[in-house]
Amino acid sequence: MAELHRHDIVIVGGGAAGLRAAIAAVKARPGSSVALVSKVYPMRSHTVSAEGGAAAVARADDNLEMHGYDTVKGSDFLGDQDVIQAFVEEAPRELTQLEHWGCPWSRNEDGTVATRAFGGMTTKRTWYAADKVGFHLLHTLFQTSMQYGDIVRYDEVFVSKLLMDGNECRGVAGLDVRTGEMMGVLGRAVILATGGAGKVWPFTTNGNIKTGDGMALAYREGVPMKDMEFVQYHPTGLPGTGILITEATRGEGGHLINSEGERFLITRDYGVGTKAELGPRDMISRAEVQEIEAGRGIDSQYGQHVHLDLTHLGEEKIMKRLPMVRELSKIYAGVDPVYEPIPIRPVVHYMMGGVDVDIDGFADGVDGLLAAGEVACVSLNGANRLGSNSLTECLVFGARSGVKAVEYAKGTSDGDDAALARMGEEEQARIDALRGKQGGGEKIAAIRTDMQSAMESGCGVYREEASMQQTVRDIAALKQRFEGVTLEDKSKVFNTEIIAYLELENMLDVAESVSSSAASRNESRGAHTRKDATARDDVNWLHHTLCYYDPAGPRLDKKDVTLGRWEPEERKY
Amino acid sequence: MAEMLIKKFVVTRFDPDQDDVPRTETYEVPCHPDWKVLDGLNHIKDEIDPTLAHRWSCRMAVCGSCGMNVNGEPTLTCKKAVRDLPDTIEVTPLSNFPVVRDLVVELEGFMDKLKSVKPWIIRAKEKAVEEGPTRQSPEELEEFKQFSMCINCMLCYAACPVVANEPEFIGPAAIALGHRYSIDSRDEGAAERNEIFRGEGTVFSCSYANECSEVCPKNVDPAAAVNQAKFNAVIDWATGLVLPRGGKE
Amino acid sequence: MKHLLLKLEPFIWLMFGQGILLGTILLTGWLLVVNLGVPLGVVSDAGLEYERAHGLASTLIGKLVLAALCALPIWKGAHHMRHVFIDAGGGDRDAVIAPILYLIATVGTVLSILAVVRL
Amino acid sequence: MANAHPHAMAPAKPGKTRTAPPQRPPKFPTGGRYLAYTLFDWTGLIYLLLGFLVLKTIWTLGDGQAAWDAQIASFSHPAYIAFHILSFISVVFVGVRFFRLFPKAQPPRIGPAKPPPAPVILGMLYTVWIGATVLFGAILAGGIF
Ligand SMILES: Cc1cc2nc3c(=O)[nH]c(=O)nc-3n(C[C@H](O)[C@H](O)[C@H](O)COP(=O)(O)OP(=O)(O)OC[C@H]3O[C@@H](n4cnc5c(N)ncnc54)[C@H](O)[C@@H]3O)c2cc1C
Ligand code: SF4
Ligand code: F3S
Ligand code: FES
Repeated sequence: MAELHRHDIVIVGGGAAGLRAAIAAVKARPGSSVALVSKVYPMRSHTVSAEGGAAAVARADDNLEMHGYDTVKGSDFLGDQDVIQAFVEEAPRELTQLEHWGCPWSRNEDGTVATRAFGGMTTKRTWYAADKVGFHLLHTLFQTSMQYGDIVRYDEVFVSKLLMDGNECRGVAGLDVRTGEMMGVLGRAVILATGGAGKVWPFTTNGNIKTGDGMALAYREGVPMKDMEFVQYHPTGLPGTGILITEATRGEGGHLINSEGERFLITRDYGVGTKAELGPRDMISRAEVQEIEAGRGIDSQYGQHVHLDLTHLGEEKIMKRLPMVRELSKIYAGVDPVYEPIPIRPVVHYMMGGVDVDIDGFADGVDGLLAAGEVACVSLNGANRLGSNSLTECLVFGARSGVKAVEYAKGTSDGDDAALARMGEEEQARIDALRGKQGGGEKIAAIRTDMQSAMESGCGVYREEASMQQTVRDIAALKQRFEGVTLEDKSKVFNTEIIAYLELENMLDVAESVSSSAASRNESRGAHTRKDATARDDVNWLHHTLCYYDPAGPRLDKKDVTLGRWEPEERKY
Repeated sequence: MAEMLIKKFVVTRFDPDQDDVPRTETYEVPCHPDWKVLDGLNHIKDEIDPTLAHRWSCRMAVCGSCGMNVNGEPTLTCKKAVRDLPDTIEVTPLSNFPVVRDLVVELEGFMDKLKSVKPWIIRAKEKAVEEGPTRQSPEELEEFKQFSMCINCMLCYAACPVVANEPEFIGPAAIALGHRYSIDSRDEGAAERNEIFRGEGTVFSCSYANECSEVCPKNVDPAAAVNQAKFNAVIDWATGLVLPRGGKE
Repeated sequence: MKHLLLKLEPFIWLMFGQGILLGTILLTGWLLVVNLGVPLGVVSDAGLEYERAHGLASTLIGKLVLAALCALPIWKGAHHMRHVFIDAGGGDRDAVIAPILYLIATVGTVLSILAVVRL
Repeated sequence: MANAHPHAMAPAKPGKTRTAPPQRPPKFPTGGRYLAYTLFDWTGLIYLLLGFLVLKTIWTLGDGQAAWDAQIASFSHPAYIAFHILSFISVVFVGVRFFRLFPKAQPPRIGPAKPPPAPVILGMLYTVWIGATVLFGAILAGGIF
């Protein structure tokens, strides 16, 4: 191993969660040395693509209780209520902090921060910066982080292994993409903030880098994955590319229309009641699929879709509030939403599940390991996330884990350097063996495509026993085929083929945990909707799913949901 | 399925382990008419030649990773449709940057420059969260908003003739981002940044070629930012002559 | 030298900018009448008759306008020639070329002032 | 394709692997939009010469009638005519190009004052340009004063 770098804590990921953690850490304990390792330059992280907004109580007609209840109900009562309580309390502070750091939040005439309506939220509580919220948030955080000399960045370093000292995580092995060399980035605590895993599916809003690396890293070290079966389908993605048209379009008054020109959320009963387009994502996605299955979809070269109509909003409002939606529709769908409806269909968007962590971000079963952001499952989102809660989640729990990590680091030891270095050497050897690896001629792209279609057929909007079991078997078979991959790129410098290989390896592990978790849950709840078990079953299934790694195949377990002031009730809007 | 377009991709290849200098490689790519240039490159990587190295992620023109020269023009490859290009599509790494490999360029120089303009809110005393959000009118927001739209895609650097010849030049995007904070009503660091802008590779190196703004995919208009900063510096200098001290805002 | 140049940049830009702005505005009329209209016989040369010209030029406003008419374009020219050299790859020699060009411009300015003072 | 400066956009710390040298923009200096920029720079030469020529003309005004008349007469020489036509084209080109770029170089605020919106500035510039040309031309041609 070429180099060992020692820090107090190591953060993997430079998205909203990772950057917020880094800043929180150096502010909580000035002088702490914080490593920020990211496989892309931080400003490329997929947080950049978030469009619609971030939720926190700001208006006089709103209160924490309402935000809490909306979130609990949105989660189909699978969210942990202590976590939700903490979240709604911290949320306004975090967004205010971002404001002080220069985030260009959109404003009301009186100079206060403007808020908009979002699906599943009772009132306007989503802060926004036009429709480029993630972009502004990420760049504000990144630029703000540049002033702290104690944050040491390792850009374009791909973390391929957690370095363990017994049961304690004491650093990471990172492949410097530029040089092809392994480096050991050591710290007394490690925070995973690697984001989601949308790329496990063929049709997703997620970018190329969202391959579930952090989930797989923790999974392989024995940390359980929690609630992996809950995968959010966003109701408004562009057919073909999967590029997201933000929910803010509906928040600003957009309508969903079928081939008969009907506003089907109003004319038919899909459970969203008077909320109509402002219903939660899981329900609207299901409504769209049902419309299409009932023959009221619109044909296109990319299959059937429905329409999102913004034409009644007018050019001025669209340009002011939704400029990016207009830009994206024009470039990627060839329609101008000022004059024409936008073709849309449900698209894989967000992982409710992830690394099982407690309210402070500490992972279950491994010491010194934390996780925050989309990679983690603190059980804020339960079975269905409400739009705009996730950016705030990254900030709230990112900051919290940053503070907790430096505190933890103070009270613990560096670990056994020699052992860590040895582990790094082994990882270096593994990577070195991959360059130009001879195999059975299997191609990365082919296995990836097969994995994606297996996941789409078994873990889509609607699920069934047989197809889920088939997907479980398919993924196991793909893991076999993966052994036979042949690699051609022998260069050490910027070898993206090896990165693609490592990412596929991670995605297969994520796919495994998603499909087996899904196959185990015999009810319909939130985003997990079974055609063969349509009801929610609070007697047997009001609990989290845990999925443990085992070379012989995943092992499943259950964990209690923390209830509190809100008792489960029928979820109707 | 729509009719495929057969395009010839002429791509720069450079592997420092093997090549002394960059070379080109030509690929025949059957393109779906809706494809962007990036889809073509991904097709090459997945199906024809997995050794090709290029950066990309969001494929929706917002992460800023996929900038390259396409037929000589700095372009976001995820935004440029193959349909709008001739049969031969020449893809080269961004000009004015050292080339790491194939289509991947060295960004560390930019990261240094960005940091040097202090792109963060500077205040004499940091505001406490308890004080709540600052008030900022929509008009105040509008003044700097455009310059905060930069996705760091580096197209402007690839187009600017001064960047090509003056290594110290801080360049359009970094100056735009520094200026963006200076004119934000919440910031008090304008004087500090003006000092930086007067250092080496200053706003005065810019010869107002305006190429940066021509190629900017996000309409940031960095040329405006650079020249506003220049204007401010001239005013600063002139008021400094009249009122030798305290003339600065 | 480099340091001095940096300190002078705002001044140089002021002169350069005015060279484009005022220079262009003034040169247009001058060129049209003095250098093209009269020589081509399109405009009568009565206005350029010595006594009249000298009289007008000797007023304070006349002196200021004429001095600006010579000096500002020279600054614009000097600065742009500096960029011509830089663009041709001479960035490394800028520390030599720029002072020479600005020296020329300074001399031009001094002469311009002299020219109107002695009217 | 010509190389750019070898250190263009190079990091402060040397890169970790060998890089290929930066290239200049492929269309620079005369392809595409660069042609206008390059010509704009080269008008510097014209302005420089023109500035000194005007200087010389004014100087002769101080030297007396004979010198002045000779100077004015010399402008009929075809070489001068050609140069002055070129100069006129340059001056118009510089004006059009620069005035287009000028408004956006105004900061959103200059001290407490806000500059007028871009189209207004542009309109003002052209009004001044045309107005001044007419006025100055009329004076020179003996139309007024
Ligand atoms: C199109 C889109 C729109 C969205 N809109 C909204 C919205 O309006 N409101 C809302 O609340 N939420 C929204 N979301 C969800 C939200 O944006 C994400 O959940 C959130 O940004 C995730 O942030 P993160 O910090 O966890 O991860 P990311 O931003 O994905 O960052 C992951 C980081 O980890 C690094 N990394 C990953 N793997 C490795 C590795 N192996 N080694 C080293 N580094 C690694 C990456 O380089 C990156 O820096 C949206 C999501 C998408 C896709
Ligand atoms: S200013 Fe425009 S071209 Fe330059 S980096 Fe920013 S977005 Fe890209
Ligand atoms: S292209 Fe370059 S010269 Fe100035 S106006 Fe833009 S920075
Ligand atoms: S891939 Fe993100 S900008 Fe093109």
